[in-house]
Amino acid sequence: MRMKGLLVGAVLASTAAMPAFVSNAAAQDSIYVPLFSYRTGPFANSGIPIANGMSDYLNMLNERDGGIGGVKLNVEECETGYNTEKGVACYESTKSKNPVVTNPYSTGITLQLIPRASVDKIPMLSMAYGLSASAVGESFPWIFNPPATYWDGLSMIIKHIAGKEGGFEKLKGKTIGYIFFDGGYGREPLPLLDIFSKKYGFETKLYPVPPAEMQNQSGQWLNVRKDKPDWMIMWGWGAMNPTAVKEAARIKFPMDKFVGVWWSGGDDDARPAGDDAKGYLTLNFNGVGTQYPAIQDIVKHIISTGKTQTQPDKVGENLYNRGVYNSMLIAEAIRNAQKITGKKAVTGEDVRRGFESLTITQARWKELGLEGFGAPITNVNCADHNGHHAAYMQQWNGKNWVKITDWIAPMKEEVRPLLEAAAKDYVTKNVGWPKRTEPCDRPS
Amino acid sequence: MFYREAGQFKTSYRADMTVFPITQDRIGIIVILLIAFIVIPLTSSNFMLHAVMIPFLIFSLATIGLNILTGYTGLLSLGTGAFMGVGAYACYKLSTLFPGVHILVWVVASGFVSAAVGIVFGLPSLRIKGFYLAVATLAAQFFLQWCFIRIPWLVNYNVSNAIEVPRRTLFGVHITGPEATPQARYWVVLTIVVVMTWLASNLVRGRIGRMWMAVRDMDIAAELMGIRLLNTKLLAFAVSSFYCGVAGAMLVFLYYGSAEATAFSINQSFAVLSMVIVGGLGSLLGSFMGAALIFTLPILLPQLMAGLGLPIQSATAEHITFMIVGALIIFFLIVEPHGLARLWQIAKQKLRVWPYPY
Amino acid sequence: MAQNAVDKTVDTFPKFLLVNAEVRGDRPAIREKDLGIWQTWTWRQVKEEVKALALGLKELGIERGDKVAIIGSNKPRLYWSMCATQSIGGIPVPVYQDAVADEMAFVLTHAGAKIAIVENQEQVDKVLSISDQLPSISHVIYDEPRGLRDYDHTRLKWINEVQDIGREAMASKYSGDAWEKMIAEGKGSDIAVILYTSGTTGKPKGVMLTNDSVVVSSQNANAFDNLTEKEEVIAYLPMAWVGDHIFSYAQSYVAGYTVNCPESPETIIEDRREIGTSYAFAPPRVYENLLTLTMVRMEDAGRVKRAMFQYFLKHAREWGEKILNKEPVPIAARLKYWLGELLVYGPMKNRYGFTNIRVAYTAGEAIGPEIFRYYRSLGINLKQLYGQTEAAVYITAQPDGEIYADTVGKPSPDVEIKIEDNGEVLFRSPGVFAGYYKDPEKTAETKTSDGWVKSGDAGFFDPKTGHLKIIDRAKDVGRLNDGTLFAPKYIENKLKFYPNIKEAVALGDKRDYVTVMLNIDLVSVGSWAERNNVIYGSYQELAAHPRVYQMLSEHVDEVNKSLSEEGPMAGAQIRRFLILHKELDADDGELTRTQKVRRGFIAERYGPLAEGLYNGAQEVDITTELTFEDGRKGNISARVKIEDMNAHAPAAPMDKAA
Amino acid sequence: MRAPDESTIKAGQTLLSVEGVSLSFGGVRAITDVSFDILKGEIRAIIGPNGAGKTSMLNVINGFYHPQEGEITFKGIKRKKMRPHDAATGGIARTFQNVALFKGMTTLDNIMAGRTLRMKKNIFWQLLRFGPAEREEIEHRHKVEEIIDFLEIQHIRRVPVGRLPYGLQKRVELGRALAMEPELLLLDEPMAGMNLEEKEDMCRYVIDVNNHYGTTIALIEHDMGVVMDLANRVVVLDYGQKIADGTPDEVKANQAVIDAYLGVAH
Amino acid sequence: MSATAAQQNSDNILAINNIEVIYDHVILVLKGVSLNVPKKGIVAILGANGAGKTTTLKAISNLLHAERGEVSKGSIMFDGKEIHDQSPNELVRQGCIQVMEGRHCFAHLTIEENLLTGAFTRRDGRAAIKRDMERVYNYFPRLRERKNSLAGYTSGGEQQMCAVGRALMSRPKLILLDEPSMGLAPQIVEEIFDIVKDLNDKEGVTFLLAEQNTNMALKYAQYGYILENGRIVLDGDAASLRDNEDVKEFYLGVSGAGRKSFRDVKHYKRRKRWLA
Repeated sequence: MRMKGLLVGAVLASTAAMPAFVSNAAAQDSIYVPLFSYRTGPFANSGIPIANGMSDYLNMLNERDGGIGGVKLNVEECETGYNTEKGVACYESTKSKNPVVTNPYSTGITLQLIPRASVDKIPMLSMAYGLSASAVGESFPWIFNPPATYWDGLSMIIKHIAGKEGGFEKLKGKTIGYIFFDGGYGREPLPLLDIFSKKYGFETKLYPVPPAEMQNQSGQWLNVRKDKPDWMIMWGWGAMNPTAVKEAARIKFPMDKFVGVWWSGGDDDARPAGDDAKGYLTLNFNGVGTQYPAIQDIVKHIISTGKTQTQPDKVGENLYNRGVYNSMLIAEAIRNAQKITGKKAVTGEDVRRGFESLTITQARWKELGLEGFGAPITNVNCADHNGHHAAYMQQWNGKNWVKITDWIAPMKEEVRPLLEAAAKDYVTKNVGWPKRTEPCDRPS
Repeated sequence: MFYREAGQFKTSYRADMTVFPITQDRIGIIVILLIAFIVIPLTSSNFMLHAVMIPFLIFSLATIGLNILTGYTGLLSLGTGAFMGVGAYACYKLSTLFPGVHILVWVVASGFVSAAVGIVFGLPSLRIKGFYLAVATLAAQFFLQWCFIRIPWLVNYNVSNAIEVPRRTLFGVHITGPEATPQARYWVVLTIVVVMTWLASNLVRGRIGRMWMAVRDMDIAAELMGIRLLNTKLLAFAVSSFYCGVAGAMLVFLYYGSAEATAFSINQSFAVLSMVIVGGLGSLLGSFMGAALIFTLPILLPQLMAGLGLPIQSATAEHITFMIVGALIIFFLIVEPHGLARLWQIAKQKLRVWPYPY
Repeated sequence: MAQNAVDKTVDTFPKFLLVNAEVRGDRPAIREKDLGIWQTWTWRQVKEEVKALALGLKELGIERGDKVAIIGSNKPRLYWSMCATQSIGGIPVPVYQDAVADEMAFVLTHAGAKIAIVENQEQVDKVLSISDQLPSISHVIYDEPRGLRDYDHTRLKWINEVQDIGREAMASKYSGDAWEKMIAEGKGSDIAVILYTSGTTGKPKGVMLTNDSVVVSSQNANAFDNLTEKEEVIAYLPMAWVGDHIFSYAQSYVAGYTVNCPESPETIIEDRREIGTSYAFAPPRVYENLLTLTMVRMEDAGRVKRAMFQYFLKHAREWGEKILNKEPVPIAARLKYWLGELLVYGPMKNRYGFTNIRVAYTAGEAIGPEIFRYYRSLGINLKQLYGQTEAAVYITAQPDGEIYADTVGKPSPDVEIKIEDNGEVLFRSPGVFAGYYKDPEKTAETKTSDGWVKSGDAGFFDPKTGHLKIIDRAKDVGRLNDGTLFAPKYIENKLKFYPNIKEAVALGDKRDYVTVMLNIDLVSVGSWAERNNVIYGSYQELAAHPRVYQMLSEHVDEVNKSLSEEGPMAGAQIRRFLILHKELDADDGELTRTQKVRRGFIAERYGPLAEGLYNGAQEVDITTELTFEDGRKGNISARVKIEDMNAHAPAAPMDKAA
Repeated sequence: MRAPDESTIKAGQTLLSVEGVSLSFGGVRAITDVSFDILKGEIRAIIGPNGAGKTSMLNVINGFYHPQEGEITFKGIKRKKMRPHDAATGGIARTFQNVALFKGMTTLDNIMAGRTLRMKKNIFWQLLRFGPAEREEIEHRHKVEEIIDFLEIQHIRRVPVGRLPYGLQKRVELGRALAMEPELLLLDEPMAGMNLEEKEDMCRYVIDVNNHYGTTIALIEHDMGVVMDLANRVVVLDYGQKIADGTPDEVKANQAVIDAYLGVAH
Repeated sequence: MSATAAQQNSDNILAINNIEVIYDHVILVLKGVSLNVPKKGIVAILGANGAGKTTTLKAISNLLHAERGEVSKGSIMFDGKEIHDQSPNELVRQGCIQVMEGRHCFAHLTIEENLLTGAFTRRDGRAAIKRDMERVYNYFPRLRERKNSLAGYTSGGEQQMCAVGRALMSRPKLILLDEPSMGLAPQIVEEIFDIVKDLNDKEGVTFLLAEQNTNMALKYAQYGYILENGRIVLDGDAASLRDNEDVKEFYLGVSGAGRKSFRDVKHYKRRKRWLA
C-alpha cells in the first residue's frame, strides 16, 4: 500500500508542478490556440501533414504579422495519437489555459467533447468532420463544422457520378459500392446514401472496414470484384486510404470510377500505388500546391527559417494545405471576434461569435493571399454552422492531384432536413440538452 | 524501517485475518484514503482529476477484474475490452430504457449483464486452458465488438453509432454529462472503486478466493478437495466480468461522456492485460500499480516534460514517453518478473527486517 | 497497586488471585501463543481455571503441606498449578525442566512430592523412568497429551481431566465458596514455594520462601519501578528459578499485570517481538546473544547500511545514555539522535521486541560494560540488580538515573546490607527465606539468628556512588602460590565480555600462575570465520583452528594488559590458555541450570587439560564423556593445544584512575 | 481433528473394497484383475516395484482413473467407477507422490482449502465477510490451526508452499488432506525423499491420525522399515497384478515378494 | 581428513569455499558452506529436507537463478578454475553435470533420444557418441531393453537410470547427483548405487551426491558432509560418520538397542549435540 502512497505523492508533486507552466501559458498578452494533432499512431500518415499545415500557418501569422490584430498567438500542439482517451486528456490539459477554440481533429474526440463545449464555453471547430448534425446552430451553438458536411460531400459525389453517367436518371439500375471506415465517421453518410439510392434507383453495396482491419481489405475488395459495382465511393482515413487504393488497383477496378471523400485524398494516400492509382478521384475543398502567396509566406517565414517540423517538399501537398485551411478558419474567427468585440485578447465566447459571423468572400480570399484556394464562405451564421459550401473533384495523375472540375455545390435541400432531424434526435436522446441561450450577432 | 511491529499481537483469529494485520499498514491505508478522498480532489487541477485520476481508478478496477480471472484463477483472457464494453452498452441501454432509476443503480446492474455474458464465454474454460482459452476469449472480444458496431439497437439507432451519456445527478449534484464537475465524478468513481476493491479483497481472502487459487495452482488436487472445476471457473468469469463491466460503464458514464465501439477494442484488452502483468498476477495492490504505470505514466510524463520547460514537440514528447514507459515496463519485468506488487512486497519485507539484511 | 501495598490482609497469592478477579476481572492475566494466536485468559477466567484445578488436586489427595512438583517450560496451566496448589495449602516445587532424570530424582525425592504436574511426553517419560525411586508420587499430571494416549493411565492424568474432577467436586462436595474458604485459611507465614538452587557445588538445596517474603519483595519491586497492571512481560526463564517465579508469577499477581508464555523455546525472540514487553528481565547471556546476533547480521548487510548503522551507533554511544538519563544535551545531538532513532535505534529495538520497554533488568552475572551501554544508548532503560533465591530476588537494584555498568545498585526497599570483614555481603530483609528444606544445618550456616543472611559473595560499597559492587563468590577468591590475590570470576568476566568468548574458566588458586580454559562463541566466531575465509566443519575444528587461537590470544593479551593496570590484580595475569574442544553444558554438569560455570567440577573433569596447563605441555589428548538428556552416554576425543602468554609489567595504578 | 466419527461403518468392517479391477491406457495394462479390501481403522500398505501400478490403484480409488473392469465398493455402495467429487464428499482424501499442493498459496490457505467442502456461506456473505462468513472462516481457521499444531508446522504458516523444502511440502499436503476430515486417507509415498528424522515425524503423524481419529489409511511406501512397523496388512503389486496380501510378516517371508521386490530378505 | 586438510589437497576436482546463498534477496539458505570433492571420489551430502543440499548442488551447477537465488559470497572452484559466472551448459562442456532431483527426463522422447540429448554439448563426432551410448547401455542393461520406449512411460527406476545415463553422455568428470534414491524401490536403489560405484571404479567418474538415504550413501561414499539449516555441522569419512552417536541416532535409526521401531517414535527429540 505504501507504493501507492509514493505514487500519490508523485502525482501530487506533478499537480503542484503543473500550475507553474499553466499560468505561464495563460498570460493575457497572447491568444492561446491549442491544436490537437496526431503525429503518432495508426493515423499518423494523415495526421502529420495536417498538423504541419495547421501550425505552420498560425506560426507564419505570428512571424509575419505579429499575430492577429497585434496579439501573438500561443500555438501549442497536443498529441492525441487519434486516441480518444488521449484526446480527452488533451482537452483537460489545455482547458485550464483559456483556449479560444478546441480543434480536436478526430470525430471520436469531437463526439466526446461536444457536450462539454457549451459547459466550458470553448467553441469547437470540427472542419468538415465530426457530428454532421452539429451544423444546426440552434442546437449546437458552440460547434462549427464548415465548409461542408459529409452529407454535402456525398451529394456532390453523386452529382459528379450523375454528370459522368449523363444525368441523374441514368443512375437507375447502376450499382454503387460504398467502402467505409466502420465507425461513426464512415457510417454517417449511410442514411443519405439510402435516400439517394431509393430516389435515383441505384443499388448500393456496402463494404465496411473495421478499424482494426484498415490495412487488410482484401476481403472487401474480393467482394467488390465479385459484385462489379459501376462506381466505388470511399469514406476512409489514415492507413485505410492507401490500402484501398492499392487494393482497387490490384483488382483492376477502373480508378476513374473510384471516388473518395476529402479525407481520402492525401498525397500519401495515392502515392504508394503510384501509376496504378492514376485516375483516382477525390473531393477536395482546398487548393493544392504552393503557388498561393500565403503559402509562399509560410515557406519564407517558417520553412526556410527551420521553425517547423515540415519537410520542404511536403509543403503544398493536399493535406498540408488542408491544415492551412483549418488554421485559416481559426484565424478568421479570431479576427472577426476582435472586430465584433473591439477586444484584442479575445476569449472563447468571443471567438464563438467570430465563427458565427465567419465570411470569406472572393475578395477576402485574395486578401489572405489565398485566391482560389477555397470556395467563398458565405453561409455560416447562427442557424447554420456549416454553410454547405462547394467543393471540387481532383484526380491523381500519378504524381500530383489535379483539379478536374469547378466548384460543385452540394444538394443542400436534400441535406438540410436530414441535419435538422438528426439534431432533433440528438437533443431528444440527450435529455436535458440545453436550449440555446447564446445571443446571435448577425441577424441577417 | 518504519515498520515497528513489536507489541502488535493478535489474540483472536478475527484480528489475525484482517486485511491489514500490521498497524503501520492500517495507518498507511487510512492516510492514502484521506489523501484520495479529501486532499486530491481539493488540491488537484481538473486535468489531474479528469484526465489522470478518474481513468486511473477505472482502469484499476478493470485490472482487478482481469486479475481475478487471470491472476487468481489462472485463466488467461483477452476479452476484457469487450466485457467492459458489455457493461458500458448495458448501462446505456438500461439507463435510457428506464430513465427513472438512478444511474448508479444501472452502473452496478450493468456489471451483472457483463457477468452473465462472461459466464457464457467462460463455458469453454472447462475443456481448454492457457493460450487456447485466450483464443476463445479473443473470439468473445471480436464477437462482442462486432455486436457493438452491428446492432444499432445498442446505441438507440444513433447515426454516429456512439453512446451518448445522459445527464444525471446524485443528491442534486451532476455526476454524469458535461455539467458534472471532475470533483463530483472523481468522488463517485473513487467510492465505487474503493468499495469494490474492498469486496474483492474479502472475496479473494475467503473460501472462494482459495477455490480460485486452488484451481489455478493444481486443478487435480482442487477437484479432490471437492471443488467443482466448472462452477469455480465460471464464478471467476462472472465476478471478473462483473468488475470489468462496472469499469466499462464508469469509463463511459463518468469519464468519456460518450463512446464508440473502438473504445472497447482488443487494444483495451491488451492494455488491461499488461496492467495485470506489470502490476503483478494475483495481487489487488498490483492492479493499482499496474494501472498507474501503464495508464497514468504516459499521460503524466509529457506533462512533466512540458512542466520542466523542455522545448519538445508534442509528438516527440509522445515518442519519448513511449520509449520511457516501454523501457520502464521492461526494466520492472526484468527486475521483478512477478510484477510491481512483488517488488513492493520485497521492499516491505526489507523494511520490516530493517536494518538487518535478512 | 497502592491499594495492594496497604491491604495487609491479602497475604497469599491465591488471595491476590481473588482480588484480581474482583478488581480487574476482565483484564488479561496470562496469554499463551498457541494455535497461531495469543490465547488469552482474564483474571476472572484464571480464577475459574485455578479453582477447578485446585479442587481436582484436592480430590487426588493433596492436603495442606503436601508438595506438588511442577516440571516444564512456561505454560499457563503450570503457573495455574502453582496457585492451585497454594490455594489448598499445598506447596509447589518447580523443577528445572531440562534436568536429566537423575537430578530430577534427587529433587523429587528430597521434596517428597506427592504429585508431579508436568508439561509433556518428554517430562512424563523422565518421571516414569525414575518412578521406582519415587514412592511418594501418587499421580503424574500432564498438560500436553500428545503421544501419551497409549500410556498406562493408572497414575497418569491429563490436566483437563483433573479440572473436570475438580468441577465435579465443585458441584457436589465443594459447592459455594468452599474453595474461597480454603484460601482464607492460608496465612502469610505459610511456605509459598520451595525453590531448589542448583548451586555451583554440591547437591541442590530447597529454599523455602514464605508468602510474606515473596509478597513483600514483589510489592517493593513493583513500587520501585512503578509497575502497573498494564505491564506485559514474557515468561521464558525456567520456572524453577527464583527470577521467573518473582517476575512471571509473584509480581504479576501482586500488580495484576499480564504474563505471556511463548509458543516454544525456539520462538522466544519472535514472540517477545510480537508482545513488545514493557518490563523485561534477562540474564546477561540473553543480551549478549542479541547483540552478537545483531553484529553478525549487520556484517552481512550492504555497505551503506552498515556505515549508517556504525555512524548512528557511534552517536548513540556518545549521547544516548545522556538523553536516557535526561541530562542536558545540545539540540544538534538531539536531532541527530532523533534521526538515528528513526533509522537505527527504533528498528533495532523493534527487532529486539523492546519498542515498548519501560524497564529492563539484567542480573545473575556481571554484564559486559560495552553490552550494557549499547542497550542503554539505544534508549532502553536497562538496569542491573543483585539478588538471590534466599532473598526472594531483590537485594540491590539500580534506581532510575543512577546507572553504572560496574555496580549492582543500592539496597532495595526494606533491605539492609552489611559487609563482613572478609568482604562477604550480608543482607537482612522481610523477603529472606524461611530456611533450607530438610536441612537445618545449612540453614544455620547461612542465616544468623538475628536474620542476617550470608550471600556468599564478596563485595563492597563504591564510595563514590554508594552502590554495591560484587567481586566474586567469597569462597572462590583465592591466592596464587606467591600470595597474589586471585578472583577467578573477575578474570572470567573480563574475558567473556569479548563476543568471541562464550565461557571462560580461570584456574590459579594454590597454583603458580593463572590459566584459563575458553569456549568460543560459535555464532560470533563462525561469522568471523566466514568473513575471513577460515574453513571449518565443526565446532571442534573451529575451536582448534590456529587463527582462532591467534585471535583469542589477542583477547587474552588485552585482558592481561587491563589486569596489569589494576594494582592487586596485576599479578594474576593469564600465562597460559587453551580452547576447549566442546561447549560446556549443563547436561554434563559443567554448568549449573542457570548457566554458571562449575569451576571445580570442570577442573576435575578436564584433569588432563588442567594438568597440561601447568606441566608445560603444548598439546594434550583428552577423551570426554557426554551425557545425553535421555541418560545415554557418548564419547568425544580431541587433541587440545595450549598457548603461552606473556605478562605485562604492572602499571602504576594512579595513572589509570579514570 | 476429526469430528466424532459419523460413519456408518464400524471398526474392523470393510470400508472399501476393489474387486477384479483392471485398468489399461491405450492397450497398455496398468492393473490386471486386482482385488483387495481395506478395513475400517487399519493401516493398509500397498507395496511393489516402481511401475507396478500402485499409484494407478489409488487413482482408481479416488476416481481419477476409471477402470475398464471391476467394481469399487465404498461404505457399502458398489459402483463401477468413482468420481473425484464423490470420493471427496464420501470422505476420501489423498496425498500425491510428487506433491500436488497449491504452490502460490500459503500453508494456511492450502490447509484451509482442504475445508472447502465444509464451508457453506455463499458468495454474498463472502463479499461482505462479516457476520456468518467471518464466523465460518474463524471456525474453520481454528480447525486448521489444530492441524498445523498437530503437524508442527507453525513456523511456516504464512510461507507460500512453493518455497518450502520438499519434506515440509509433504507435511503440508498431509495437513490439507487431514483438513477434509477424511474417513479414508490415501498416502502416496508420504516418506519419499525424507531422511530418518523426518520419516520418524511422518510416522508419528500417521500413527496419531490412525489412532486418535480412527482414520483408515492406505499407504504406498518403499521404506520397508516403515511399512513393517506401521502397516496392519500389506498388499503387494507387481506388473499390475497382486502377488501377495497379508500381514507384514507373511509378506516379508513370501518368496514371490522377495523375488520381485525386496531383493534380499529384510 | 578434515575439510581444511582436504582443501590443501590439489587433487580436489571441486572445492567450495565458504559460500552463502540467498533466495529472493532476503532468505538466507546457505551460510558459510565449504566442501571438497577429491578426484575420482564419491562424496555424499547428507541432511534433512531444506538443509540446503539441493541448493548446494545448484550453486555448483549455477542453476540458482531460475529460483531467484544467488551465491552472494564465497567461491566455487572446479578443476582449479573459478566457475561462479559460468553458464550451466559451459559447465557441462567442462565436465560438471547435474542430475536433478525427481529425474527430469524428457517424457515425450524415447530413452535413446534422451540419451542423445546428453551428448548435446559434444563436438567429437557421431562415432564417439555411438560408442558412449554403447557404454551407457553396458552399465544400464535395462535401458537397452527399453531404448525405444517413451521415457514418460518407463518406471521411476528406469527414468533415474536414464537421467544418469544422459549425464554420462556428456563425458563428465563430475556428476552432481541429487536424491538418486527418491521414490525408488529398495532393489532399484541398490542397483543404481552399484552402478554409481562401478562408474566410479571403472571410469573414474567423480560423484557428489545429495541423499536422504544415509544408510546407502554412507555405504557407497568415501566421505560425507552433514548439512543442517544451511551449514555444515559435521563431516568426516564415511566410516567415522557411521560411528558418530548423533548420526546413528538421527540418520541411521540405530540406538543402543538396535533399530528403533517407527511405532515408538517420541513426540520430543533428543537434543542434537553435533557441535559438542
